[in-house]
Amino acid sequence: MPSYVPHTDADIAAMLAFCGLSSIDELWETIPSALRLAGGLDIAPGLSEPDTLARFERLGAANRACGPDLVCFAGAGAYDHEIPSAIRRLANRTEFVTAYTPYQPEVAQGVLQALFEYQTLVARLTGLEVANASLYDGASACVEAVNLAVAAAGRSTVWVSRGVHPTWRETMRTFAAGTGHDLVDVDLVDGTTAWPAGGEPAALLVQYPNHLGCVEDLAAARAVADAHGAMLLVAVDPVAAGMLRSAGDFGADVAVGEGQPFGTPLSFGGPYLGLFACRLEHVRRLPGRLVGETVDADGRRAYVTTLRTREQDIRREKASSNVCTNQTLIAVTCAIQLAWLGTGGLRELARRCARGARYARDGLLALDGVEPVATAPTIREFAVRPPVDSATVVDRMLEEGFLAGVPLDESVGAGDGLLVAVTERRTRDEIDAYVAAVERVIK
Amino acid sequence: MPSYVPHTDADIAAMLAFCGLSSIDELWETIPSALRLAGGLDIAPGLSEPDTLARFERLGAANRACGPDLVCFAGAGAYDHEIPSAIRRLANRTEFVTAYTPYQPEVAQGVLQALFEYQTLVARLTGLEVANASLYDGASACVEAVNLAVAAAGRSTVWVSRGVHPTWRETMRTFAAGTGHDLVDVDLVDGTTAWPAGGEPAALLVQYPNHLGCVEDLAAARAVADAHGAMLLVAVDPVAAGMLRSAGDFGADVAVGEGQPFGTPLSFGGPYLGLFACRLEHVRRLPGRLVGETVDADGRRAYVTTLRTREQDIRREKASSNVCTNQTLIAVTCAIQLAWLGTGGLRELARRCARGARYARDGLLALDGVEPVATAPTIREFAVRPPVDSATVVDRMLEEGFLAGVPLDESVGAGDGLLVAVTERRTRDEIDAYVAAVERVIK
Amino acid sequence: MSGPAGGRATSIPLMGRDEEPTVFELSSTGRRAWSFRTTGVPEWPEDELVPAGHRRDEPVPLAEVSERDLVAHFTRLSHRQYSVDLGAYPLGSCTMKYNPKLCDDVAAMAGLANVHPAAPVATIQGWLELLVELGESLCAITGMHSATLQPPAGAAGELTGLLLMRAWHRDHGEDATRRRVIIPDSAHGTNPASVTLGGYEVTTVPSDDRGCVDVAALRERLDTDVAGIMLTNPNTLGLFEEDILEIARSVHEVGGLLYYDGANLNAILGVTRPGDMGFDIVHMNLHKTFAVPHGGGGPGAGPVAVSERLARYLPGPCPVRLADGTFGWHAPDRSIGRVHSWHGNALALARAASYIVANGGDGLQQVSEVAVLNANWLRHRLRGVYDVPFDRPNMHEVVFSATNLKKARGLRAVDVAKRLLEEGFHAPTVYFPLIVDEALMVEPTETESPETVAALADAMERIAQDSADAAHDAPRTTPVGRVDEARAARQLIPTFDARRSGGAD
Amino acid sequence: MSGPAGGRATSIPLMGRDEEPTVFELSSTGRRAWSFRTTGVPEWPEDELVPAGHRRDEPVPLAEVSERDLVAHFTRLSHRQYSVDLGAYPLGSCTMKYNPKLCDDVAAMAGLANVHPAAPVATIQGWLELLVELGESLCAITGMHSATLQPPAGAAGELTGLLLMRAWHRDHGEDATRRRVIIPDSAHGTNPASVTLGGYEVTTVPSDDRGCVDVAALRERLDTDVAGIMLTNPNTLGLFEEDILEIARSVHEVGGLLYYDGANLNAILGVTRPGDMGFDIVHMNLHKTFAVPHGGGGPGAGPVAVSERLARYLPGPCPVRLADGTFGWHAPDRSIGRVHSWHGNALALARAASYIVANGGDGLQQVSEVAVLNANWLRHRLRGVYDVPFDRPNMHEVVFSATNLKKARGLRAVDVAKRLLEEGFHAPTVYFPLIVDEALMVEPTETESPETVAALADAMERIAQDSADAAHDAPRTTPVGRVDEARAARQLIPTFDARRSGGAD
Ligand SMILES: Cc1ncc(COP(=O)(O)O)c(C=O)c1O
Ligand SMILES: Cc1ncc(COP(=O)(O)O)c(C=O)c1O
Repeated sequence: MPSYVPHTDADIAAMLAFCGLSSIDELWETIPSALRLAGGLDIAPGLSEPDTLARFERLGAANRACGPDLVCFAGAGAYDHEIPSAIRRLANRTEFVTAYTPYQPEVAQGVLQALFEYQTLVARLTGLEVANASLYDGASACVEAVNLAVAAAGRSTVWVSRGVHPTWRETMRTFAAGTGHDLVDVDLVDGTTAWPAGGEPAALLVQYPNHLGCVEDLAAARAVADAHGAMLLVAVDPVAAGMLRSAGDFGADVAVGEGQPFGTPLSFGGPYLGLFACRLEHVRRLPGRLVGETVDADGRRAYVTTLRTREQDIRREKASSNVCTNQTLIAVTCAIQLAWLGTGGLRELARRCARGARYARDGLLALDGVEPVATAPTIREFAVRPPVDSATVVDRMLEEGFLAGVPLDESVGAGDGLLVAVTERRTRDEIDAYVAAVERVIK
Repeated sequence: MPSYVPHTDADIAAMLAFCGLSSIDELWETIPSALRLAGGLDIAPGLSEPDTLARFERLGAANRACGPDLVCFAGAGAYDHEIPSAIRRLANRTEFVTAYTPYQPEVAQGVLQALFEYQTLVARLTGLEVANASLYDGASACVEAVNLAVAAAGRSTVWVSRGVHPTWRETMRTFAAGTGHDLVDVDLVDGTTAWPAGGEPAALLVQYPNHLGCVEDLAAARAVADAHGAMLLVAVDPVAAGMLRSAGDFGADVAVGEGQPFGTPLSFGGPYLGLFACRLEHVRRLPGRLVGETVDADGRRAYVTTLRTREQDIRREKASSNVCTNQTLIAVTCAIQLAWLGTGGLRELARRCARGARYARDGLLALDGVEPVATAPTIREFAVRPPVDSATVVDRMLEEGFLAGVPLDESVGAGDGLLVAVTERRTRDEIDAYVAAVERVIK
Repeated sequence: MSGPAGGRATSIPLMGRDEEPTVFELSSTGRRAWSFRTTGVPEWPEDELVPAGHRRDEPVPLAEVSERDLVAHFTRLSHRQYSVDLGAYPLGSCTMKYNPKLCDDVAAMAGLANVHPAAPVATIQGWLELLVELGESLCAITGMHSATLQPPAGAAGELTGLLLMRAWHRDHGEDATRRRVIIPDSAHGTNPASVTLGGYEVTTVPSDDRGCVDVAALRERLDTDVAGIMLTNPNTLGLFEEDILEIARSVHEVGGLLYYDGANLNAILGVTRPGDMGFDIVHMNLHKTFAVPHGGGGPGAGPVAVSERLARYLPGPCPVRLADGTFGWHAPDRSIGRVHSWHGNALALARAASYIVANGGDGLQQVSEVAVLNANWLRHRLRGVYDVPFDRPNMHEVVFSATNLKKARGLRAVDVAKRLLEEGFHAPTVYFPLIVDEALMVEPTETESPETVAALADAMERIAQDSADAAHDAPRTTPVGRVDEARAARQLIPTFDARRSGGAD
Repeated sequence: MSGPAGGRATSIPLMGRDEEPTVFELSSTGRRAWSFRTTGVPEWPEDELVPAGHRRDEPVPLAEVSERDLVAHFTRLSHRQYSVDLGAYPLGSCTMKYNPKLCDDVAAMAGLANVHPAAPVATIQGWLELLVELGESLCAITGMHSATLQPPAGAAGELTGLLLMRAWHRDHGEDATRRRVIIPDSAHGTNPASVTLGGYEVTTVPSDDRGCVDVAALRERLDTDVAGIMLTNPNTLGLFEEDILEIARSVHEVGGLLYYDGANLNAILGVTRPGDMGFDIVHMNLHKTFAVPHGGGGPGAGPVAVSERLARYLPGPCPVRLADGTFGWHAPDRSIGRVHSWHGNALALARAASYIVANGGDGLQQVSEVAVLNANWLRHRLRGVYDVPFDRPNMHEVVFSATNLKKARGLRAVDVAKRLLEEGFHAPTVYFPLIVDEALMVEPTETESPETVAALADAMERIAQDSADAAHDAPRTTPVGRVDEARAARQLIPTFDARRSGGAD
């Protein structure tokens, strides 16, 4: 086995002697003997590095990863986008990877400035004034948005569109067991949210485009929110944002989202990145870390985590959130990828996804028996209802070499359906082959 | 296509204007118009990065790379050793990869110190006092060793054992067409060099262990050299060196070798690493760069390329060699890997290779009709004579999933044979399967 | 034993002490780095792709840079960043150990990285096996029954644990009556914050003069309205709670549950187990003990392991080993529900799994032995130089105090920290735990050699003899000098755009 | 156009200006980083594995460090190293351009990297195709007939070219009579060194007052004992040899061959071709023009392309396209023989191949256009500040001289170089070409933005106004201050062991 402990036996003996001890066992004198584990851990002895790598290679081979042999048309919040060589290499720089939270800004300007740039990019993407330095994922960003809204409004009911990603809604519900917030599901009608008339919500949460891929009418949502004096919380798809008017533009108070599409592989679902932006007036309720610009003793520009009094290590039980370790490295990756895309590239990315999705959708809907789940306009993801149930379609499509999509969750309330995402990586040939394969498997 | 040129049209226009030019074409005014290439290069337009990567992935897939599907028993100067994760990552650090030759030592201490450590490690490995900062490969190291010896001795005949790697010998012969050196082939007898009695060689060049894997008697070679007042040049296998008395210990004047085994993949033969070490008395004839320790203006330890007056940029036609760009990054990689192996690891590596080779050799020689090519002791590589010709064996073994070895080159003068190398990566199961497969294919 | 500069980051200014411009300042209209593959997908006019009222007029203004400038910018930023790979990082409570590079390779394996989280079970057998085995190893290490790997960080694990507590009490008809959760005054800030989010009230229990939970004071606070207690053991002073069995008994007696904050697990691998101490719920920070690199503040992973009686409440779906030897998902019957969009920080989990496999049971035990030895050595070495508020056998970290220096010469913990930066070390954690004045919480970890630990001690000793004036100007050799934190909060500039508009607030 | 700090390495001292110990000083007996796979191969006593007289008694004393210390050491060393990815590197003649990261991925592909060089042809079809296409592209770029990819660097290419020249003359019965090779006085040092190794004598031809070959002087030196001439074009002054057709005619007239040193090829991609100029033999530095990173001094690659009549002399084996569409090896009938252990620096060749494919013919032409534009802009910008010995339209680089500053204030080229290091730029090439006093040879390359080139010019202008005293102390912000080169040579310490023994010589 490899040893990551540098100490030789001689080192250990010398250090023990310095401490006045004669054996390692004496280090444990404050541990009641009843608690001393006899015989060590019930875990196999260590493996050499090559043996360890071989074992995980074997585990990897026991998966069917997306790639030429399993072409990915699945999305639902986890997308198969291109990751350029430059981004991977920069984001893997060991100074970023093995740094800690920037508690000492004088030696952490690298991470701090990257986060400052990340915050700026997310703010621009969402059309809002301030963004935090990351949350765990899309789900946690929704949870925190609701917490912020409830705290700001002093009311605890939040209307949540069924068009919000099902696992995000489930996660919100899990955490609502602690906060006691009252989350009210709001149904979709033909693909977009049909807000109720009465009630006193603190906020409305809507996804844009929503889980069915449909573009929600944010102007209408804002109007409903205004009618109730409620806040508008929008979960945005940051890729579609390249062509859509921003959440901020429609008057959203908070925008959240999943940042995985920018530089992070599918990763079996994590680590991903919770995007969180809001209007400046809410900054003192912002969850998580915030980086601000300042100066050093000589007046040079410098960055530091700021408004720390919101945070748990200072505010403790009164903190705006309990988040401590967040997803910094994924945020840095996102910043690098967004800078790589730049103004023109993001738009081009969105267009390419949208064109691919349109082409695939037209192809699928031309098949006998395939119906749209909703007729509202979609951008880069869409749901169709095949004549056989969609889980079966997905299973059969595996043999055809495709990850065909994600079957719709019941909780969306749209019936059975297959959610299909098309990214800029999908070629016309792949889409044609995909449609042809779907035709075969639904026969 | 991607553009690695940052300039926008506006940038170009502004810069042209500053230069008083109105078009790019005017930049070429000093080029006779007869020489201006009309219609651009006859090379296809650029591809996007993903398209480019896909194209090279396809080329890679058109090879059968060594790995689980083609288990490597080939060596002959190119070995399939383990490359630890840490080494790959360190050697790929962009500061090392994208640096130039350390012309400005104040901002090149990283590369300079790494080379200083490399020189020290190579000197220790060979048992000599000084090593240069790298040559191109094993072949070029041999060429330079001969050049050094001839210059030092003032005689131009060099005895070259046929146990020296055939392509190295061919390369020496190619360059001898320029220098006019007289290279005399010396035959092997039962696997080791049989030095002639007469003649006036400037030097003897012998490989240790030699191309057949046999351990040459260096004491005898030194005695022969002494009898002629000649220098002893030894091409060492740096892995076997982990168990063998060093070339320096036997009185070699120069040791050369191929450094690929330390951290460099098979790479289809390059970039590899020419090791070159010699006795201090020859340092002013040393080819290539040499790093030395010195101090900076404040007396702090610092490193710099030194004895530069040997080099071509200063000495021009009188330089000890024409080498300029060398293999620095591979030398740095070698240093990192040697430090990773360390004192104990190198010995363990050598042992493991030797054990595997012994086990494989015993297995092969137990097969009907397989004979040893020579009976002299071998360490980590050996040659056997199969009952069918060895090129056929290699071809048939491909279907069995093995790169069986390298057929002996005629110029070795040992007849047909299969040269087999076993590294520390080969498991007992692989060796057993290999031997069983050989048994099948020679039937 | 003191070697030359062991473990110190001796890296230095390549260049002048200049500012690095933001990517926005490097931007120039029309430049680009991006390129996409050729797909052959037909064109569509944009207005057919986006409904009219939702189409943006202008593209999102991001930045426009060449790949060359992008690479240089972020490479230069990386040179303004301290990291474990540059030197020692003795941040107490954070376990900034060396992360073996082998784990990077595992996280990069295509067979793991390119798997969609919603892919059918037949295509993810390798992942499920990996997760099941990791869960089993974590249970073996903590002495618990089963685990969820979903929580993406320690704090998320805490909140998950509190919701498990809640679910338990609810199923026992006590949701309304059990309102309080007890935490020691030395606790990490996430503990009280999580308690609040779990819907509970915080009751603080003081530490006694040994630095441990004051058991008498605890008993006073225990009643049937207590849902549970959250403890770290060793605690944030680096001390083992010697009365832990007594504490467990008392809490259990009133029907409360015991929560173990596993941030300090690096001290006890193979030595003792929270399960044996009586804990019901345990979270682990895989980014501390199990070598997931911190990434500048994340991602981490905060799995939660529980005793058998709580297993049915775990978040679902859980990866499980099926009777036929394959793997699948299982939703516990009384599950509190998901706590993550998918299955947790999977690639971070894979890193930890490979770290555990490579070290093995024997290697992990050695980890704790040496982590504790290093920290005790340091206490012996620096006692007399710094105050040691609790000068008794410590575990993997040791809390010093600069009160003596403050009294003598006005040298505060923060000054020591900033001077250490100059000396080539990251600073320890300062002013935490809150119950120690001028706290300097040092955790060398097991991956630092004796030479490095000695060099750190030498530096801390030198600094303790410094003049307060010299320290006030520190650090002077870092990419920027002492940073004005107050101004950042006073004149908030959270984005480059706010900067241009002169700062918000 | 001058933006904020474009392209400057603003990275700064993380830590004090300390020395980094050598790995030998970090070493401690018994430590280790290594681990090997479990193979199950039986044990053998060492004395059965090694013949008695050859067995070492003691293992080779290398270094004994933990993986953690190994990683920290080399990571810290990397922070003491300037590189393209940190900032501009305007080293004339070296073409230190940005190397696209995509090429790194290509070089790391398992299908390319894990191929044994002696593997049978059936298993290396991808490699052969890659090499054949690269050779074809290089011929298209240079206007030549066929190429060898074996030479591992430019100098190796030069020597290969000279041996080709030799083989040609030998086959024409003139091996004994053609003794001389002509090179200009501005030539790079490898040219004369290679000429000697090729068995020829160097005849130097002076430059005229335009900075080009003095054609009259050349004619005087031409005779039937001339084997050939070696030229760069643009030459090392960055100037196009306007009389090249005339030169070619004259050399060919006496039966000599023309050798093109391709170090400056970055200036003429898609604009003009050595083959069209009359050259017979061309080497290319793929590590200059085709973005193979320099690796701190190598590896590079120095393919040689030749006109049809010389093709049969190329080193073998050559990768070739066979009639059936597959690929194989071919030995030219009059081959000079191998010049490399295997097939050249293959992975470097793969990088260059991918760079050419990604850029395409159109992209490569743009490379030269902008490389030349940047260099001309710089000449216009700095004329008047520095002497411009040949102030006429230049190609991809421009040679300034500090003679004016030296006269005025004692400021030498080396001072300018060291001051530039402080300013966050790598220094230009200094004191080369030899024919220019106090030469500063600047090659911005096409990958530096206008802002970066402007910032470089600004810095050079500031420096030109500096006091000589300030410059004498430069550089002050670098990992070490000005290095004592003379002492290194005087008191030679080429290894750590020599250091311990107090230095050799
Ligand atoms: C004692 C303690 N508890 C909990 C946490 C929170 O863990 P995380 O940062 O992973 O959310 C930390 C992290 O710093 C800690 O030190
Ligand atoms: C003009 C010129 N010729 C030849 C060479 C030699 O090339 P290499 O360093 O690749 O051997 C160089 C390299 O610096 C050069 O600039």
